[in-house]
Amino acid sequence: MTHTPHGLRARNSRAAALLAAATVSLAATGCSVANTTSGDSAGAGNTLRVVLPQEPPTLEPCEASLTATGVVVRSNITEPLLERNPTSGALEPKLATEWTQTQPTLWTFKLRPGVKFSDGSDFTSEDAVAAIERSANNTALACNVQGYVFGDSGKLTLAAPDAATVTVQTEQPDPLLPLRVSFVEMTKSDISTTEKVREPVGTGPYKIESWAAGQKLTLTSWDGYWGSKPRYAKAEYQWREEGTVRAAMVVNGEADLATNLGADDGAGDTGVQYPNNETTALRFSTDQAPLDDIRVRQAIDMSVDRQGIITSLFGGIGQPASQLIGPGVVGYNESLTPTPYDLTAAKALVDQARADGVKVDTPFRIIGRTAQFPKIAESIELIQSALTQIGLTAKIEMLDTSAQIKYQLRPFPEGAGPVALMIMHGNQAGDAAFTVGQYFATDGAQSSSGSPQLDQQIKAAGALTGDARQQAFADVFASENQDIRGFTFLANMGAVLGLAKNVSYTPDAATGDELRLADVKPKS
Amino acid sequence: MTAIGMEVSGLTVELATPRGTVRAVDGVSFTAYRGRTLALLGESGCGKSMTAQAVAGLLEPIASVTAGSVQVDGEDLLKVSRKRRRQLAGPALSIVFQDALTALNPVLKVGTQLAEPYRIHQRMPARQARAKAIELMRHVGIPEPESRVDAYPHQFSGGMRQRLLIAMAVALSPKVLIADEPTTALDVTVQAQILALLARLRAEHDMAVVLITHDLAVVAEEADTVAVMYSGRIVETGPVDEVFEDPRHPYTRGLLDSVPVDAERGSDLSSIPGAPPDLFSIPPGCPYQARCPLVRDVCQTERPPLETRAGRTVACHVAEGTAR
Amino acid sequence: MTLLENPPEASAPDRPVKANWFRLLLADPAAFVSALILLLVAFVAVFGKRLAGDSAVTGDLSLSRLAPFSLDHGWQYVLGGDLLGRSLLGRLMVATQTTMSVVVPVVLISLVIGASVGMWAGYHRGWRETVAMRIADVVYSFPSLLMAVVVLYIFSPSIASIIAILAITRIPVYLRTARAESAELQTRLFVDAARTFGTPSGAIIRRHIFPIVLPTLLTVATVDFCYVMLAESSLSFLGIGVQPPDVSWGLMVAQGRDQLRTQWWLSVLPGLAIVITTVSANLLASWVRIATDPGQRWRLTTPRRRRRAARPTVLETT
Amino acid sequence: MLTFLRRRTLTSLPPLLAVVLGVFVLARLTGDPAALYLPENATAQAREQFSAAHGFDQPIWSQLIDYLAQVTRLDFGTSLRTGEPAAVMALRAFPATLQLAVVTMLLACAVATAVGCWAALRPNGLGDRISSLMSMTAASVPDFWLAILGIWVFSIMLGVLPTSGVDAGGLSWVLPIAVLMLRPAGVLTQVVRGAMIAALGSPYVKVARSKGAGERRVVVRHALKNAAPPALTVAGDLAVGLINGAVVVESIFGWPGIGKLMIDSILQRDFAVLQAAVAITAISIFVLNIGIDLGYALLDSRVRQKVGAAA
Repeated sequence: MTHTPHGLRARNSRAAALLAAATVSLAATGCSVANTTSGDSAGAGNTLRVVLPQEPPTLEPCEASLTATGVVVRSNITEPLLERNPTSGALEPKLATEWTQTQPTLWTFKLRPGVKFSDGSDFTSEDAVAAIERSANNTALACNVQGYVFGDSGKLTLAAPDAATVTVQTEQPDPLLPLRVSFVEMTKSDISTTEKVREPVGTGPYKIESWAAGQKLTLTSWDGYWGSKPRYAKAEYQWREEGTVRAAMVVNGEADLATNLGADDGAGDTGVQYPNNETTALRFSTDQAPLDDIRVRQAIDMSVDRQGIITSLFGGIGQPASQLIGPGVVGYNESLTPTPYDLTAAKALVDQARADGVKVDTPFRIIGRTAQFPKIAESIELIQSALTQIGLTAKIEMLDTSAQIKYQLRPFPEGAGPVALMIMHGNQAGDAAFTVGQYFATDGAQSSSGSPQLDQQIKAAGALTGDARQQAFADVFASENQDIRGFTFLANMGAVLGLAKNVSYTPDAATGDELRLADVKPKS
Repeated sequence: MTAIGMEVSGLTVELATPRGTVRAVDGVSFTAYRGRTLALLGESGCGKSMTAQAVAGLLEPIASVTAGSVQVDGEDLLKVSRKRRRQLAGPALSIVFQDALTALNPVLKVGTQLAEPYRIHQRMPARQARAKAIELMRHVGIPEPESRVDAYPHQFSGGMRQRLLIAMAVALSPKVLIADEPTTALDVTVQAQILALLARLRAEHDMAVVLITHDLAVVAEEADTVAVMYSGRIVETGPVDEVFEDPRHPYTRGLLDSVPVDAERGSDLSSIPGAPPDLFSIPPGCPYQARCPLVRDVCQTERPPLETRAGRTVACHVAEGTAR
Repeated sequence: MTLLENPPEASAPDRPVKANWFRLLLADPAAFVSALILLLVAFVAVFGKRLAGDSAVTGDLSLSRLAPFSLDHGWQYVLGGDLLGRSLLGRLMVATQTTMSVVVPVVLISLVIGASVGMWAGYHRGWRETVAMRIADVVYSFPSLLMAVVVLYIFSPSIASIIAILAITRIPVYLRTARAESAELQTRLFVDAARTFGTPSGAIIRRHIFPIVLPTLLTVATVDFCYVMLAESSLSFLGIGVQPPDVSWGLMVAQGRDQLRTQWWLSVLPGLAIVITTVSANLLASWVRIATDPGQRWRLTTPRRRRRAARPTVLETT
Repeated sequence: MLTFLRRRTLTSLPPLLAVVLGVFVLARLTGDPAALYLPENATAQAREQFSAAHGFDQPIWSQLIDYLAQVTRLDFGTSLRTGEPAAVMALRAFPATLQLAVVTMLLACAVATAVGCWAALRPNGLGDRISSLMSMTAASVPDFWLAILGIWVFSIMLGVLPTSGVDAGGLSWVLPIAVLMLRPAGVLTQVVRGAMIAALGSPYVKVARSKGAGERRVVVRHALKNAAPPALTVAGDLAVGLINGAVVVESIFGWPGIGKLMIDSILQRDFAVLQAAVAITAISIFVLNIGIDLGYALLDSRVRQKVGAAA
């Protein structure tokens, strides 16, 4: 395979291109381009070219918890007061230098001095208050961050005692408040509170230079950024749906960095594997036969060949999962191990249930979201085929996001029947509270199982801090596996990042949600 | 006055069909004189149209000339190069087809089509060729040619279309004009006009006309010489008066007998009992034997040659001395 | 106008017709091979599931992505294994059935409905024609793939709904063809004659118009055959085609596209199946067109050498 | 002529309206987008709020009336996904697809005419057989498959073409057009071939030959013009079908066109954008159909007469 990176920069207008394409001189043009490009990628000079799976629908900072938006906005265009280190899990200062719980329900944030927005105005506590107000309390705007992080936090009362201080009053004592605030990107106080803003002004190292919708988004670094100047003067984002195409762009020298590749996308030696936040699992509706019997659910759990799926389908990327979060998230239970693959035992369990009068022959559906992760259809197919062998009847149904999400969120469709839903959960926040409340609590928005005892456990754990919190959530995961088995965990997923030879970057668990351009450096 | 226009000799055309090769035209010879009309007469399927197409070089790929020659002006049309053949198409020999509606290109103006011979052969500029086209239209009797030169074929009546087709054929004053059933598709009155036009043009351009028809009346009125074809062969030929007055071949006689005395123009040749032989199973000997009232043993074994005896040219074993 | 005023072969009706057809087929090697391929496809479509056996259904992950053209793992794996370690040959055979059970009904349904409505509309003209054509316009002016996507999101993608939506989007093709021909035919003398005898319009359409329109419709159907297979494949690309555990050629091509560079056989072989089948159908169709047309039939029998020598011209004259 | 255009436009209006209405209703049957646009743990109340804000809680017919009232003011609504006006998004994407489609169809027609004519000169000859086989194969290759293969071969192995995108000048056009034109070129070649065989066999071609016309003149002046109408019909249908191909090609090559916009809008239940995109597509298809009718008239005087008669 030859690598012929060429800096195919656009000079011709579209009309000229049209002409060129339609004429015979085409071949000649092709040769000259191929020949004039040298090994040194012309674009690299001072521009970082990133290719994403999809175009950001908007760059509205309060939507930054949406992957497609956040990956561009977060820490590039706008910045939060503090941010979580995806590796250690610790919160680190960003636009706030320190934060303290001055009272059980009152948090005080000290702002970094000398920070400016890219339009030259100063960043003050007034801006911070407006931004938090907009993301946390403004339900009319229906920001994704509002629902994702502040949905259960109650109303916040904000104040700016002086230009460098912000206080946040919560209704209940909230140990997670700093973590929640780390999701709020800082915007100017005059930002609209009634409409979303497609192109925000932020304090980040880059500002938006141009956005040719559908084609390309260009960010440029600006003088006056409070931190150290990023190594690339410009960043160009493009988007391609097919992983193979994204990989090809890096291999071919048309992009420096490609996110969300699969093992089979052909990144070759430009591919860098990394674990992402996501965990995949089958979630059972536990109220209908045959899934209402825990032995059946356990049997299903045993008939999933996790290692086989990871090796054969995921190309060796990912780890067999024992719980809904990965290591590194507060509450991860080290002692849980993935259920071993054992069809004989599974069949025995099913037979046992059948003997006890459980209607194990009742068909149920395995529902998956098309292209949610690479090889999802094949994975489900493999599981379904194993279930047939242990005497269960499962039908596969692949749905698009909009249709699948109806089964994922309460209230579930009426008359849905027994369903095993393939889910993929990513805990961006780094704390199990954002997982268990959603999925394990009987009233969780995405829960179809649970028990009163488990609810108790979850509630108690949420109020704790430190090691006790870690232990309590770890126990929650153990109890779920032991007593409920509302899930069959598949894998802690991983992904591949395509990285050009002359670029240096170390992906971490948050890379898919937040790609910090400042961390990307040219290789010397 | 009676210079030879075209001399066809031993023309043989074979067809490759699903069931083998058949001879559709078998050793046909005739001579067309300038200023005269030669009629090729026969039932449909007898090979007369095929003969015309072979002579004009317009055979379909299924058919091919396997023997014979077509001499026009000292050149054998069957031997010359394709390029030369094209150069001769028009000035030396041209053809008028039966169905003028399909023979005129529906999407081109008639003026364009009429001008084409001049454009091709004389490389005449468009304007000049157009003037020639108008002149041609007037020549063949189309009223108001200036305004109709830009019309399309479907805007003309059947008779006018046939005139246009003839005009196109005589544009370059060919030495030989083949008219393949030129009036079959027309009303009787229009037929007469077209035949009159042909006769006039023949005289004006001193053309040898080969008229292909199945219409005895047309032959009687228009032709000087007739060649009667049966099953791919000429069975009798001679001046029209002689042949029609005193047919020597039983087939010719059968044809003439089948026409009521007061027959109208256009009556068909269909009242001889029986049908022509299947081309695949032409019996040895005389092809007419199955329908011939005078059939003898020799007819079943020996093919009668086309021979001239006593001033009459007939292909029949029994014809000799059967004068009426 | 027929230049061979009596086509020689037409005058011998006593020859056995069937033998003649078979000879005509033999005379065109390409068509003959095509016919054999289509027979094989039909055979596999009917018996494939049984022949393929277990290896097409239950995978063996240790044989995942097995390379083709080796008999080490039995004949089933001669074309390699898929991601789940199932025999690709077996999968192709099973897929033949699904593919055909989508494509054939789609073509038949749209053919029957489109042709009936089209002939009816063309025969009666007037408002019936206008209404039918405007409805066809509506269906036709919305890109069929997008229509299929919208509809399949409403009714979840099952084989039945895929057949239904693809059939609907293809109806206008037949409707337009049938209408045009029938509108032309209804002015002809023999239809007039039938009408004056008081033959009901349904019978006229059936007896006089249908047989004449049929060859054209069949030609359109062959082309459509290919179109439907590709449309189904495009739907699979978008994730709303045939759903696992069912499998079609289109789905296999779509699912295998990621492996094009590493395990090419996963998508190339089913792709070849589509190409070979449609090319065969087209070749056979063009043979049928020639063989049923007396003016062209000679092409199949004239020796090749002669044909090349012949002047490039003129053929059908009707 | 003007009368013809006016009448044609009038008769085209009801189908156009039906398309827009059909899409409106069908799209809404695919479900309420609230769940897609709100965070996963949004409350039922938040969802109701969202539905009410965008009118999804109303019965379809009342939504439809509101929408039509809006459209008469040339307001096609706002995208749920991007917050931009739907019409702006559709109009921005449309030219990219139009350019792609026009170039593709022109090239496909050129290739089909050349190959089809050439093949028709010697029907069933070796050249005809090869070109038939190739055109049939071309028409039956899945486009997405070819696109990925093309990227692999021409971009990665040979390194002569960019993988995707629009900013490499003329070279960006090569792969998308090659992939997109394969099917139309294949189908059209077959149609041109068939029509040319028929035309070359007709008596007027014999007449032309009898006038001494050379091969070139016979093919170009006499046969081709007669063979054009059926090819034109099929070309029109294929042009409509290009939108299907555009969905796939635009997705793979990152071409910012309307096919991708439509499919994304369906996936995201971004109804306003879908409707705007469908409306502009449907209008362009009707314009195309009228253009084809005019093309007939241009080619064939018999049709021209009818068109003229309508005036």
